[in-house]
Order: sequence, then structure tokens, then C-alpha cells
Amino acid sequence: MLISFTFVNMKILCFGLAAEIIGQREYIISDEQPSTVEALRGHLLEQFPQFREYHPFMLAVNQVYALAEQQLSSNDEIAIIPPVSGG
Amino acid sequence: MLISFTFVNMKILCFGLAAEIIGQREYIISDEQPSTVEALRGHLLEQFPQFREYHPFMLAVNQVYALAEQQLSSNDEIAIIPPVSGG
Amino acid sequence: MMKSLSYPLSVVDSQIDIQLKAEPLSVMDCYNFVVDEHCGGIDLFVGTVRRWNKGHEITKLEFESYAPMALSELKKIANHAKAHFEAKKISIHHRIGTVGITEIAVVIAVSCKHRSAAFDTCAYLIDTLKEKVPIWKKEYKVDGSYWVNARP
Amino acid sequence: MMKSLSYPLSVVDSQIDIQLKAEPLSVMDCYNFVVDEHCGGIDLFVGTVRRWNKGHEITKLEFESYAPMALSELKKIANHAKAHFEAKKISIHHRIGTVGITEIAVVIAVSCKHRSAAFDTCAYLIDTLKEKVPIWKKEYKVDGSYWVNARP
Repeated sequence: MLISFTFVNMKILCFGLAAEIIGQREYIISDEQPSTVEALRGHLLEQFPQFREYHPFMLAVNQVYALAEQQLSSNDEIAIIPPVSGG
Repeated sequence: MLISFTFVNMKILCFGLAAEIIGQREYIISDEQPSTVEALRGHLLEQFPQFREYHPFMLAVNQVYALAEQQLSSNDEIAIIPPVSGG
Repeated sequence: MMKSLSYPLSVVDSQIDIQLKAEPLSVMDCYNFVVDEHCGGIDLFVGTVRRWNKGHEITKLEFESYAPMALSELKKIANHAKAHFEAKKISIHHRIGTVGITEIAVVIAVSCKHRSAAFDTCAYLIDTLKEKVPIWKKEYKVDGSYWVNARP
Repeated sequence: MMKSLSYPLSVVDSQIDIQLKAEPLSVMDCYNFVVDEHCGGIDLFVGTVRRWNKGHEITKLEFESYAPMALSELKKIANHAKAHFEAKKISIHHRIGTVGITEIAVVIAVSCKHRSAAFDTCAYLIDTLKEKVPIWKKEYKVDGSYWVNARP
């Protein structure tokens, strides 16, 4: 018996300073995907200590600012929203 | 001996409601010319009681808002400035 | 009042542009005057003619001005605003004569280094214009009668 | 970011007109959208690119946006403003991509029955845009280096 197994990466869109810090416009997490917004923030702070300067930076899930306890799935459109500077 | 005597009328420019009330754009005072702004205001209130509704309406002398005690001469450019409504 | 047309109808220097105009006003003329590479914030106020005022339907307005005094009062107000609010450039154009519905009665443009000063200056200018500058309007109703607006 | 260009760049209905544009902005496009025969007061804010910022000479800005979220945040803000300040029509155009000195980064136009609501609405919209809408700028200095503006 063949078990088909599709692993879906979690993709994080990076803008502004987040793209500068991470060095790319899409950051991929394959293993140990964070299950909440707060966990993702912790992951980013650990991997990229420069985010500390902008902590607590915002995250958006499906194009809406996300709350810390919000659940994440790899189907969500997830984005890092560093301090904005439009206008 | 001939005495030459030139009598100079006092002209008052009328705008907005003042032109409506007085019925002309220039109001002339030949006799008993008021000597101060306050006296002119009194004269106008007496001749045209409708001004009471807008009292104390402003007067301008030489294109500047005038104070009550200011002296008038027939050389001055005198204007009635009823409540303004530009903009 | 044809007579006032014999007076000059504008006062313009490099930082202040004040005009009374018998022709339709241009928002962009005011914008282009104030835009400045030292300024990040421009606020414009545009006063347009509403069809309704206090329950009456209006067909047009007519503005008359005591032109030389209106220009000199506007100049004073603009100078005060420049000093008090740190505005860089100011343009004020006011229409005179007949103005139709949705047409522009007045445009005020202000450029400042930062935006909050631009808002404050522009609000000060229109508030003070409406209080002090010798310009008067007649409002024409649909039946052809008119009413001389006087706000004490 | 070419990718965001595959998203729609505008949200427009009869009373709200929100656009992200890669081409120069037009003040008059925003003005013409909001002018209304029920409104006597129109306020416009225009944000332009200053040559100097905090002592540095700037040669150009570059704006990037998270376009679909920027549009949806702007829509929310405009809807709130319409309800809260009794604004009639609102137009917000924001430039994306490269913008030169004195060019326009953003235009906000608001029409209201009376002028004070127009000022209040316009100030609210630009303040909230600068605080919440996912748009970011890079400032290029004369030596070609750039600085990602982040105002926490």
C-alpha cells in the first residue's frame, strides 16, 4: 500500500523592512510550522534577531491584522507588516 | 471781494445689504457731515432704521476697518461693511 | 459692480498669491503656486456652490466685493498665517460675479513642511476669510428672487 | 514588486474611490470624483516628496504596497470616515513605485455639506493611512544608498 503524503510549506510574505531583514520577499517554513500568530512572531525573532528593534511588529492573516492568539494554517495568506510609511 | 467756497460732499460706498437698504451704491451726505465713525453710524441708523438689525455694522475708512472714535473727513474713502458672506 | 473692476484684482509675490477672479477658478493654479521642494504637506480647501441652502433651492450665486479692501484684508490674513503657522506658500483665489451650482466660489492652498500645519493654516484662512473679508453673496432662488446673505 | 501588480489596484463605488497607481497622480481626478451639488466644502490633502528629510538630501522615493490589504484597509477607513464625520464622497489615490522630488505621493479628497467636517475627515484619513495602511517607502540619498523608512 502506498501512502501519498503532501507536505505544504508555510509561506510568509515579506514587505518593507521585513524583506530587508529576511533578504527575500517570501519566507518559507517547512518544518515545525508555528500554529499561532504569536508563535510565528517568536520564530521570526529567533531566526532574525533584528526584528527585536521593531517588536511587536504586526502580522496579517488573509489581509487582516492578526491577533496574537490567532491560529495559523498553511492555507492562510500570512504577511509580516513592519511599521508602515505610506503617505 | 469775492469769497470762493467749495463744498465737498461726503461719499459713502455701499455694499451687500447696505446697498439694498440704501437703494444705491454711493450714498452722499452734503449737510451736517458726521465727524466721527460713531456719528456716521448714528446718522445711518436714523436715516435707515433697517440697519438696526445689523447693528453694530462695520465701517471702513481708507479700506481699513474703522474704530468708533475715528475722525472722518470728506477726503477719506468711507464704506459701509455689512456682515460679510464670502467663501 | 463694474466699478470695482477698475481696481487691481490680485496681490502676488513669491510666497503669497491672492486673486479675485470673474472667470472660473482653477484648483491647479493654486496647487501649482504652492508646491515646493521644502514642503511635504499641501492642504487645499475648495468651497463650491450647493444647490440647497436652508431648505431653498438655489440656481446661482452672485458675489460682489469691495475689491481693494478685500485684497488688503486677505494679504494681512495670509501674512499672519505664514508667521503664526509656519506656512511656506499660500494661494487664495475668490470668484466674483455669477457662480453656478457646483462651481467653485473659493480655493485656498497652503504648503507646509508637515501636514498638521497645512490643515491648521487652511482652516484658519477660510474661517477668517468668512468672518472678515469684504465679499458678499446674493443667493438666487428658483423663482428668480434673491436673498442677500448676511451672517452677523 | 511586480508581483503585486497582478492584484486589482482599485476599489471604486459611487461614493468611495480608492486607487494605488504606478503613474503620476492627478489632483483633479480626486477633486472631480468628490464634487457634489449637496456639498459646499471640499478638502484635499496632497502629500509631496520633499528634497530633505532629517538633514539628508533625497533624490527619489520608492513605495511598495501589500496591495490587496492596502486597498481593504483604505476601504475600511473611508467607510468609517463616511459614517463618523458625515462625509459624502471620498477619493484616495496613493502612488506606488518610484516618485521624484515634488511629485505627489498621495492625494485625499473629501466632500461634505460643511467645511469643518471636510477638514476633520481629511485629517483623519491621512493620519490613519500613515498609521495602518500597508505601504512602505524607501528613501534614496544622493550617493545612491537607500533607507527603509519605519516609523514605529
